[in-house]
Amino acid sequence: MTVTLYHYLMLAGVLFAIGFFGVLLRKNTLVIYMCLELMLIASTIVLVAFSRYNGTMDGNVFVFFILTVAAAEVAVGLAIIVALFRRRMTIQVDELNALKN
Amino acid sequence: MNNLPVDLLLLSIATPLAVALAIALGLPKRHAIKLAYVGFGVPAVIACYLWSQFPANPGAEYAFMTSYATGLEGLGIKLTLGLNGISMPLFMMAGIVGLAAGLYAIQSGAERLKIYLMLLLVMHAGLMGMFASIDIFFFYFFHELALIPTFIMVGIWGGRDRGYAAMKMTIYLTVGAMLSLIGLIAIYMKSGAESFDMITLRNELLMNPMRDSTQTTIFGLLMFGFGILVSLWPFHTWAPLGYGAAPSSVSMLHAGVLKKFGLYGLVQIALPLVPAGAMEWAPMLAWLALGNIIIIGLITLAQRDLKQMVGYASVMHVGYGFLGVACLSVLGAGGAVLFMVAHGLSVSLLFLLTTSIHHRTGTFDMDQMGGLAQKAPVLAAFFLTAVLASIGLPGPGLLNFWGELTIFMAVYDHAQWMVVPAVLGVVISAIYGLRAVGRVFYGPATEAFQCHQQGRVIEDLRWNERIPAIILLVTLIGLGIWPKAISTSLNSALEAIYPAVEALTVHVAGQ
Amino acid sequence: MFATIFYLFAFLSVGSALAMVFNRNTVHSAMFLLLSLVGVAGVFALLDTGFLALLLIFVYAGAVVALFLFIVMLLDMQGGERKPFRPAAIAAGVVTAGLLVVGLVSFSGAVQALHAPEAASVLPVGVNLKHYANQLFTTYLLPVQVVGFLLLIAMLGVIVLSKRFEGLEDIK
Amino acid sequence: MAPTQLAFLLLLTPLASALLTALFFRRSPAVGRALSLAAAAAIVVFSSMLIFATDGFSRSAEWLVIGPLTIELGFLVDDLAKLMLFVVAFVGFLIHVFSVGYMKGDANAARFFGCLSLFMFSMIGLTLADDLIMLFIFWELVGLSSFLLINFYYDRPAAVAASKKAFIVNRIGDFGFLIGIILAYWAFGTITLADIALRLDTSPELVTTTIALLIFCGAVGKSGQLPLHVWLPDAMEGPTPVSALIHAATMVAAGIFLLCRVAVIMTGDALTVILWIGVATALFAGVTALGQRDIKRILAYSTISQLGFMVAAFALGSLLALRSGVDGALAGLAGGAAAAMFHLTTHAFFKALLFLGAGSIIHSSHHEQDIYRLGGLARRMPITFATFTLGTLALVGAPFLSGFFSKDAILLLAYQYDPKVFVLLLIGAFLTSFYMTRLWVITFLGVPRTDHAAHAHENGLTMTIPLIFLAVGAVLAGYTWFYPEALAVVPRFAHGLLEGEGHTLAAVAGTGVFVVGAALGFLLYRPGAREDFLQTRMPALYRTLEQRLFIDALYDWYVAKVQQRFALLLNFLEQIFLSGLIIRGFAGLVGLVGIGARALHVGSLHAYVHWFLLGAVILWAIAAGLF
Amino acid sequence: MNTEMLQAAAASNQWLAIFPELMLGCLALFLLVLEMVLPKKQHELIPTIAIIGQGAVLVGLLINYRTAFIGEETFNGMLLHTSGGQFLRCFFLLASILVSILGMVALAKQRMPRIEFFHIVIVVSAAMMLLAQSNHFVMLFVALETITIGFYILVSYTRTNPLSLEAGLKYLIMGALSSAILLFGIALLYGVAGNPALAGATAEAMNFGALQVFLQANPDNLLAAIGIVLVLAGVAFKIGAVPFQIWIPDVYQGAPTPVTSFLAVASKAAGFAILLILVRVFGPYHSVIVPVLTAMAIATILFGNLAAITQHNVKRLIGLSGVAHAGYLLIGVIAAMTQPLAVGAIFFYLLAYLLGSFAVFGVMTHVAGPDDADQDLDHYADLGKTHPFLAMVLAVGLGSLAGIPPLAGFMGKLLIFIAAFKAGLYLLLVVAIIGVVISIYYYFGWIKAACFPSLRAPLTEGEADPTPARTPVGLAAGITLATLALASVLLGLYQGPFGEWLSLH
Repeated sequence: MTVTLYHYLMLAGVLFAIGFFGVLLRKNTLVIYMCLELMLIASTIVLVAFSRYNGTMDGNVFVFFILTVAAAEVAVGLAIIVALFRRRMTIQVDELNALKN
Repeated sequence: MNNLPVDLLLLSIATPLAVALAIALGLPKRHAIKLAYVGFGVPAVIACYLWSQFPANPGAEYAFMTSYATGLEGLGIKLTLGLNGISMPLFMMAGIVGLAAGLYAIQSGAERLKIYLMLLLVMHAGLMGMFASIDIFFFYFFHELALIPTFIMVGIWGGRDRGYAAMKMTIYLTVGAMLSLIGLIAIYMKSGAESFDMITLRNELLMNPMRDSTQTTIFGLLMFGFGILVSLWPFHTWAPLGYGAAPSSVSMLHAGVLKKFGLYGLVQIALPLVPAGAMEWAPMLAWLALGNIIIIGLITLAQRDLKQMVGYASVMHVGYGFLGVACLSVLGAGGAVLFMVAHGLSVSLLFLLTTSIHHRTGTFDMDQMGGLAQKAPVLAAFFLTAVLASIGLPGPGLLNFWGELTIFMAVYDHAQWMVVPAVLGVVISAIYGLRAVGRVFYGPATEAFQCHQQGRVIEDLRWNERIPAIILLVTLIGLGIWPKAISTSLNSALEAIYPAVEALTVHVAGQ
Repeated sequence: MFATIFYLFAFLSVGSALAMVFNRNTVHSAMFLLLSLVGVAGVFALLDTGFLALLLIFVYAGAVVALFLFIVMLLDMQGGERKPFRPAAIAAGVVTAGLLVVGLVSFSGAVQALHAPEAASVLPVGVNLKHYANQLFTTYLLPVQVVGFLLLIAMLGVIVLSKRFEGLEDIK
Repeated sequence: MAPTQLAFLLLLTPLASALLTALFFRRSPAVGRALSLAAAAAIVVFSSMLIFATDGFSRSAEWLVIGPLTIELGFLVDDLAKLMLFVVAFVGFLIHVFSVGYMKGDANAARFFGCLSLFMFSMIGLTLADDLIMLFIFWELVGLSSFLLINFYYDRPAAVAASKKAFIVNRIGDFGFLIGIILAYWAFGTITLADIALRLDTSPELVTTTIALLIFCGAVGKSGQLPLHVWLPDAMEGPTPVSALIHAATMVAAGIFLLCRVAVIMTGDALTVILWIGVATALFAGVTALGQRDIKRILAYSTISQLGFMVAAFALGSLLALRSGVDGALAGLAGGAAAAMFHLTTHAFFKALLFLGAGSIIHSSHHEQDIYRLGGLARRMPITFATFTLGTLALVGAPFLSGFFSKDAILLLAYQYDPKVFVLLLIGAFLTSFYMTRLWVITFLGVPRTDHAAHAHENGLTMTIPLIFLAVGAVLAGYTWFYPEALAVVPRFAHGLLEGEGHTLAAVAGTGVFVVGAALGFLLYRPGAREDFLQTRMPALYRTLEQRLFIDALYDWYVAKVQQRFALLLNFLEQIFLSGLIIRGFAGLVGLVGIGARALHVGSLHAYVHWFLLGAVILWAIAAGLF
Repeated sequence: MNTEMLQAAAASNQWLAIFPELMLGCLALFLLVLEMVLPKKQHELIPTIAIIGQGAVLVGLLINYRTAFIGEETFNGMLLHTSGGQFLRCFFLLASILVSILGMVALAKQRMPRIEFFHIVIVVSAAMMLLAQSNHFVMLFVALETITIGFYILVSYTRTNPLSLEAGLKYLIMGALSSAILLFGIALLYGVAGNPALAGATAEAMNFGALQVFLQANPDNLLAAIGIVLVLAGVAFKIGAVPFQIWIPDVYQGAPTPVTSFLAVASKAAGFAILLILVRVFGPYHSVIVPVLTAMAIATILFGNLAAITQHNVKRLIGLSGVAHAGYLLIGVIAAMTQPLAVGAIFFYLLAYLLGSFAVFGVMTHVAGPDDADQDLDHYADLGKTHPFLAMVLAVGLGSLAGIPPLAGFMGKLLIFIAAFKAGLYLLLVVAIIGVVISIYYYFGWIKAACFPSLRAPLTEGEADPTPARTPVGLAAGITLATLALASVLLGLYQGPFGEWLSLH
């Protein structure tokens, strides 16, 4: 039983799918946001795995950027969530539907 | 023939636009009105002057040709202006109707007159450009330029139901315009000439006509596109509604001139360029045109609202134009052009007078009118003349008569039996025309009208209403008495550019 | 041995991810996210990129998850989701899950069709930390600069969205 | 002056008068009257010059050329035109003079005279036309002026309705006329009459017959033949001089003129149809006249009846000529045209006289037109009485007056052609005599039945002089020596017919029915009777006659109940189905879809993420080749 | 890695090539410095300085429009300078200037800090400019994320308004999701293209040129196809193509109006900039991307137009109409795969769209009340009477968007149609025409609401006027709006130098 690229990619795929599923399932904005982070991480696995198996550096460097960007995104996102919570006293997505139709 | 000191054609388009711009930039009302006279007058003067300079036997040649690059030469688009025997009469008609409509608008005292005049001037520029364009792209372009102010003017200054009417009109016309635009682009694409220039296209297609199936598709697009624009039955319902709601000058320009776009397009572009396609569609077109003449004719009989009735009547009459086109011959097309000129003049006259009637009766409902002739005999005389002209009675409507006669001749040549329903339309239009005259002007005044009269003076047609009417009437009668003034060059042009059409017709007849 | 470690990390990350998704407590979810990230970091390490594994832990565990927890605490909503799942939502979830599984199967097929090289035959480039530096300061210099600006506007954004301003008393 | 110029001058003089009046002198009756009268006088002068000083000529110019269509308009002055011109100019002038008196004091007299000039213009143009199109143009213009004059009193609903009816019914006739012209053009390749005569053999017989009948449709409309006669009695709503000029002497006779003009294309079948229509009209109108009480209406039916005679005469003469093997081209003038035109001429004089006489009566009795409200006018209006009597005698065919000769010629032709027709026309002549006697007796004899009639008195000179002149014409127009040389061709030809076989019989029979009719009239209609004989004895019959055999009612029913309802139905269908169901329905459908699409934005993030999932799945499927 | 290589790599970092972007970055920083240095009272000046600075950069960019870098790769293949890229740089800069001007007007109604707004707008537009020239997935991703994060902030900028924050949250979640999808796609493509087991494998798998070569060599790799569609999905989110358009109305409504305009114009254009680059790269997989894009275009045109016709909130309306515009542009993108003419057509369309949109947004900014999210068609009642200038600009802008001659929008549509015709995309053409016809309804409905005399019953006493007070038109805004309207007209009448794009062969 050897571990090949296939396994890494499937792991990434499964995590990506779980993340996606979580986004669809959860109503708490914070958890949704966590799931999104998970999806990003799943993508990084793909990059790292390919980088390793293809012998090129680009994927790894890309991951570096992704982590940076994700951190910034989280900061901004959480700031928005906090501000929203302060105004609306909820972060449940099904209650955040003042904008519709 | 091209040694004019300035490019008058461009000037005739640019003057109204420039005046409109000046008004838009905030000219005071007093000056705006003075300038508007210039804006409407110059094109008319130019149109008449060019007409007087126009060669008698131009053949396929265009006179007064000029060309300007607008940046799309790469696509074969160039602002090329010029007039041939087909467009000259219409160009002149546009100038004259524009002048009349403009004069009428200036005196109308509409609310926010400046903006009204501005939009009308833009519309007028579009009309002049439409007939002066050799480039079919600009032909379309100018049409739309004229169309859009229509919508706004109907919406702002319109009468009953203006919102709905404006909307319906615009959507209908957009559908028509889009179909015809695609048709025109298709000609551009499929001709292989890679040019929108009508002359280039014609030369190219004369040598290498498109495949028959392509032609059929293109003509279908153009026919239905133009058909919607010209209110071909059953795509006409926007027209009476729109004209019923539109302010008078807009109805005049739209029904009189703008609407000729489609018929002109069929005569000038569709028939010569895609004759085989025309062959395929001609029977259908003829049937629909008969729908215009008979069905709309009868519907006109049922109208109580005077302006609606005039609107329906104008819809009915364009059926003759389509019928002429459907004959696929020099005769039919020539008749259609003659008829277009006549129809443009007479229908705009009718709309003008209808509004003048409205000013005096306060209603368009014919059941509430009556006996206006006693108060306004001159108006009655003008209206009667206009009605008689529009029903093609020789005399005031001699030009209409020539047009109709030529079309009937062509129709008989094309499909003998069809002449019967076609001519029947003449009877129908006489019925509703005279009925309207009778109801509005003759007989004793109705109670409603008497109520309306109380406390106000019903004056006769004022001079500033009279002058535009006279302009139209004199042109109409003059051309009617001496139709050769337009028919000679028209015939020469048609003979020169219709060989393909005629050959095809003869070929089929020979089978 | 290698495989066992891989599966350990893999199951750790997948299991924690599932736990994160299905746990109703937001704090627990955040913790499971952290756990899942640890698993991923392990996988990274197996892929000879220890640097990235460390970075992942630092950035995510040290910053992101901490931030999440901080916010959860701040907003005081450990209570999790109050409402039970509605049947429609469950049905949607099942369908969604089904679609995702189908997607995964398809993905698996596609990946299998790819003739992957053997790991042993390729030089592990990610091991050498110097490579990262070289790349970042030569080839990827411009993106690095851009990321700098990105961080700057993110910072400004957080300030704008959170700071108390004079005259903006409406933030409770 | 060249003949063409003269013709132009002749044509444009009345037009100028009309235009000047319309443009500048609408409000000054005096100027309008003077202008019009001057124009009428000028017409007499110019037409005399044209008739007497020039030979026949024709001149045409290209007017419109489009593709294969060439339309040439021009003048044709021949014997036919000259005779017609003579009638138009002289009768027209006399009626102008009469109008001066008749319209005195009417504020709108300028309009009246302007329209009269317009009519003269149109009629002259019609007379001089050398081709079908020009004929048609002026034909329509004549109709227009007729329309304008009928509704001269446009505040009266009846006048308005009558004018509309006249115009539309004429238009229906013209519908056929126009199609006929179109057919003729494609059959013969020309619309010029002279050229058509040369190219007769280019068209098959059936087509020629069709063309002939279609053109005859025009004549049916204008000359009030069955079934398009309904407008003519109603047209009496116009001022009486108009009735005299247009609806008795000239315009309605234009149909006959038209037939004579296109005589060359007549075929046997066409002529047979024309003959029977003429005969039927003659009889029908004669019968109907018996049920009328309005003096002008009686005269109008009389006119219709006489026009039926003329049409029949034309057909009979032409048929006879055809039977005797004369070539079609010559058949026209040889046979029917002469008889018809001769009767037209004499009729123009005596019928104009009768109408003016009626006008004189109406004018002096405060517009009383019901004969049963008149009476005893013989003594009060001696000149009118005398001239009217002469006119009546001429009309009924009393020997040695003009009507005698022209009617005799027609009877003779009928006798020669077919005894059946002869008998029917004799009945027609008898009816003429009968109803005219009724009219004469009731109106002039006895005592006045109303104050209006009692206060009647003779009119001024402007009205009586024309009566006298016309009476002279009515007496003498039957004699060939009456006509100047240039005009004598047609009368002489007609007199020539009288020399034919059976002329004694025809003359005797004609005189006989006149005597019988007059006697019967005197017997049944007593002077001073207050009620109509038929009305008291046979009310049902009288009512039928009064209602003009219900033909008008039938038309009214058709217009109101069939045509208008059909129009309303179509309008309804358009509003409901086309505008409503299809267009609005389609728009509504689009709007519904739009509302649906808009409703998809539920505001919930989950729903939106599902969209993304959906999109990703579809895209994935496309990538995997599932689509 | 030896030193020479590194030096070569360093040498390829030609900063001059991105001078405008650098200047924008400096300008952004300078604004922050000014905020600290200048006394509070003179903070009013900062937006003006921001606008003037951007204007100066734009002028410089236009002067050096035909730079020597065109056709060159710089920064080790991170960027590829093209003439199209040059246009888009100007385009984005122009857009950011206009957004800044609108921001000046709109933010005056809010008591929000303002300098940050301009700072972020400038940085985002610089990122867009880089994005339009990117030639490498890393560059693309970083620039894209800069833009996206900038927009997260901008959308929720008026944090006093919960709707703005809600819009920000929605944009945040959807944006992050699309980023994740995009990223997954990029990762797959990177992996496949770098796979040494495959023919044409490349070490520079993130580089577009190399990737294209690889794809050419392997035209039917399933994983690559999946990667491609995932990348397209990510881009589709940016341009708002169905089914990734669903967020648009909500976010547009909640965002402050200037930001909405930025989203509607620049963000969309950025998406198309990427898409134009990517369809070239993905060209060998046309059997995948053509159906994808075709289906998207059809659905986008129909959905956008249909959903808009009953819409009453003008911000949502213009969002949905923007969806439809994305559909028309997608037709151009598809045509661009075979017809070089289409690229020029897209550019022209974008320019016309910019002019028309900003004219409309400018008017919206003036008509909007303090609640930025609540902008109803009814608020436009009698605009023609009270503010004829605004009404005229609105009519021109909407007319141009609707594609009415003689306005620029018509020429844009015409060129797209011609390109589509040349490419034989008849089905799309039919759909586009249906879309245009439907769109007339709501565009003219808007004009109707603004210009036509309204039939509203007069207010009863004590009833509050539901129409918010309109902002008076300032000089700068007035000139801007007039210029936009005039440019829309002139560009429709005379294309002049822009016509050159259409002969890009």
